[in-house]
Amino acid sequence: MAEPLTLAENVPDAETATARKGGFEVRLANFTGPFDLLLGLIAKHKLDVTELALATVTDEFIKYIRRLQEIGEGWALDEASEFLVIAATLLDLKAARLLPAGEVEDEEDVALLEARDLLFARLLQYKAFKQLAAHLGETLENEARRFPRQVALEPHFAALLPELIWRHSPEQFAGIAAKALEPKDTTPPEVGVDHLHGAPVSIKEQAEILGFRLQHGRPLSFRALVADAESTLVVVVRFLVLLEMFRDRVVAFEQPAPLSELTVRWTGRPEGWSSENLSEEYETGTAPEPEPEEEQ
Amino acid sequence: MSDYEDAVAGLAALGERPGGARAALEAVLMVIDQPATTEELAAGLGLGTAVVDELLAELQQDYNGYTVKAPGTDAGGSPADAGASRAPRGFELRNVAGGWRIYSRPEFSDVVGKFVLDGQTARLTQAALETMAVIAYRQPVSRARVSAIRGVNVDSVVRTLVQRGLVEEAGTDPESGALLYRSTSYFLERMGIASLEELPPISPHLPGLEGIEEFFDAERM
Amino acid sequence: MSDYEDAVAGLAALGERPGGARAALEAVLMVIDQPATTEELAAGLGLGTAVVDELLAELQQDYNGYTVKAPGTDAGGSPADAGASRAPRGFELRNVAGGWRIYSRPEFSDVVGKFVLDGQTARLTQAALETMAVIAYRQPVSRARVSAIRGVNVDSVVRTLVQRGLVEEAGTDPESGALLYRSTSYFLERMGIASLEELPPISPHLPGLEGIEEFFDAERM
Repeated sequence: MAEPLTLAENVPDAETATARKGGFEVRLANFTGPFDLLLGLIAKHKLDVTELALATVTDEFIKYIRRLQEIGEGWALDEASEFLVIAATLLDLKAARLLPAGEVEDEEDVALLEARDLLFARLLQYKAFKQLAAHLGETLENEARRFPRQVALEPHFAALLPELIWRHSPEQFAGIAAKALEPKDTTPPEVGVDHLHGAPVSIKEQAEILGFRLQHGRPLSFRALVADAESTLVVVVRFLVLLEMFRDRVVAFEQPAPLSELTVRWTGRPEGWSSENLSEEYETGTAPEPEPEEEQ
Repeated sequence: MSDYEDAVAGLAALGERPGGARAALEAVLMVIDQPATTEELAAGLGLGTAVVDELLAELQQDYNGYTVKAPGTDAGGSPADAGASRAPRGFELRNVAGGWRIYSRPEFSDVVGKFVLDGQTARLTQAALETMAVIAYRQPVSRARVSAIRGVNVDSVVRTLVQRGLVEEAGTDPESGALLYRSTSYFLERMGIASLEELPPISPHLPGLEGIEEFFDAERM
Repeated sequence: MSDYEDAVAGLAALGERPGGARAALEAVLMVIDQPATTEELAAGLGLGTAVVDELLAELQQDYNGYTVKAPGTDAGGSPADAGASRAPRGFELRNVAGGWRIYSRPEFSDVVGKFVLDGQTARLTQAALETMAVIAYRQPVSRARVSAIRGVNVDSVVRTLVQRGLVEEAGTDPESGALLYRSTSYFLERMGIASLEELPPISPHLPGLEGIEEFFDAERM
């Protein structure tokens, strides 16, 4: 079985990425997507899946993505869409990171820890497929050394084939050709977002909505804050926003008992906080124009 | 020869020809240009599938250098060479994609490669291999699901795999309406395996992920 | 291997492989589509023509049921089976018009013919027709290119078209080395036109076709 973590050697150092543009494409060719890179980074730091190391990996990944961005010309459309996927993954990561380590009495905490486990499960799953891909590659290569006998029919058998019936006029034949040569996929190349499972939701936008409501009103229950959410995704994003705000110490949570109503209270000074200084990793990383996740 | 009497007549006639039924099977194997199932071969020869299976196994051993019962004799091998091991032939008979086919022996790939321009296929990229692996193990599967597992958009890679004939469309998901994909029999051919069951099991590669599948399904990834 | 040292090295290496030079020759003969001359075979194997001629004669006899010197040994046959006569194989090695090729044995031509003709139709399938159209309008063109345009693997369909005499090989692409195909004069005959120029033009109703081709080329994996 191939050890996929040798990939770590191939992980580009974010520092040198800007220094030498020449090697840029070569390094890009060394990984086949964010999960690949993430796996490599994790291997490089020899995790132990600890909060601290997770943060290192997350930061390094974001740093790497930013460097790529600064280089500029490397941002092809598919890479941009890859980034959208990894941004969603990092949201999961970040959500898990925001939790105080070790305190798992609370059921929601447990749920969040499971979310983190889920992310690692996804990475492990990807790692499994990577190993299987290596197996496929080896097998295909070995098999390519065998050549099947697929010779033309011996002339005396070919002569036995029924006389071909050909009833197409040149015009009809041209029609078939025109249809066959027609581009199959008429949709113009664009960033695929269907794998994002639902309409993109902007963290920043949701943060503005929540910030406005909390700063200009009394404490609100989480239920009330998501009452107008048009989809589950919006609920999830608003929850993440609240976690962010909690980290920035501008909100406080009150929950009298597990699973009871969660009340959110504004504790920060209005001028000291804006949606601009929030979760910049998520928002600034999506430089390609137009920013797809900003579109509603 | 669907008719019983025809079949019997065919069988009798084959036995009288030089090399018998075994040589007849060999003759047919010489002209097929894609794997032929035991059933197809049996129907073409007017023989039962059990007989053909036995003959195929004999030929396979014979080509690999193990002397089996002498061709043309119905009972037992000739004492002279029964059981004697010889050098293998330059070709082999294999069961791939559910069918039988003659291949040149891999030891001579360099030599044969000089003569066979055609059929040489470019190697798959890492991205294509990973996508192929996910489709092979999760089929039928949508592109969105493959994307979720690989963490990247796989649209163009899947298109390439379809063009290469390794992957094909397999209807739509009844719930989401998404196009589903599966591996083709050409994929099995290229892998040199008879069926998907011969792929190595995925479980040893997934440490402690029991129940994770339900998670992913629930998440509709 | 045009170089003498290479040839010698090749010879030595072949001898070390299972079945030796004879099996190597067999491997080549089993999969080549077009008959090959002794010279071509000798050059490909890195052997002298005299050696190849001798090996060819041995194989020919072997397939016909005469035991010759045991494969894999350089000198003399094993005493056990030298000279013993066995049943012939279902195939034979023939020299037709100066080229060597393995054919099914004529004694089984009825069985083989039935097998080959089973399921053959007088009409081209839609897939074959579309592939023919792409080749006719884009010739000379590789199968990979046709696959890219049609979005499916066209290998077996192209083989059918070649078999039907509608399409033929037209050299190799200087860049990729891929085999190129073109339509035949038989195709013109069946279309009832004197030359390809008489094919109705189709480009007017195909906006942006050039773009799509670049797209596929850029994607080549």
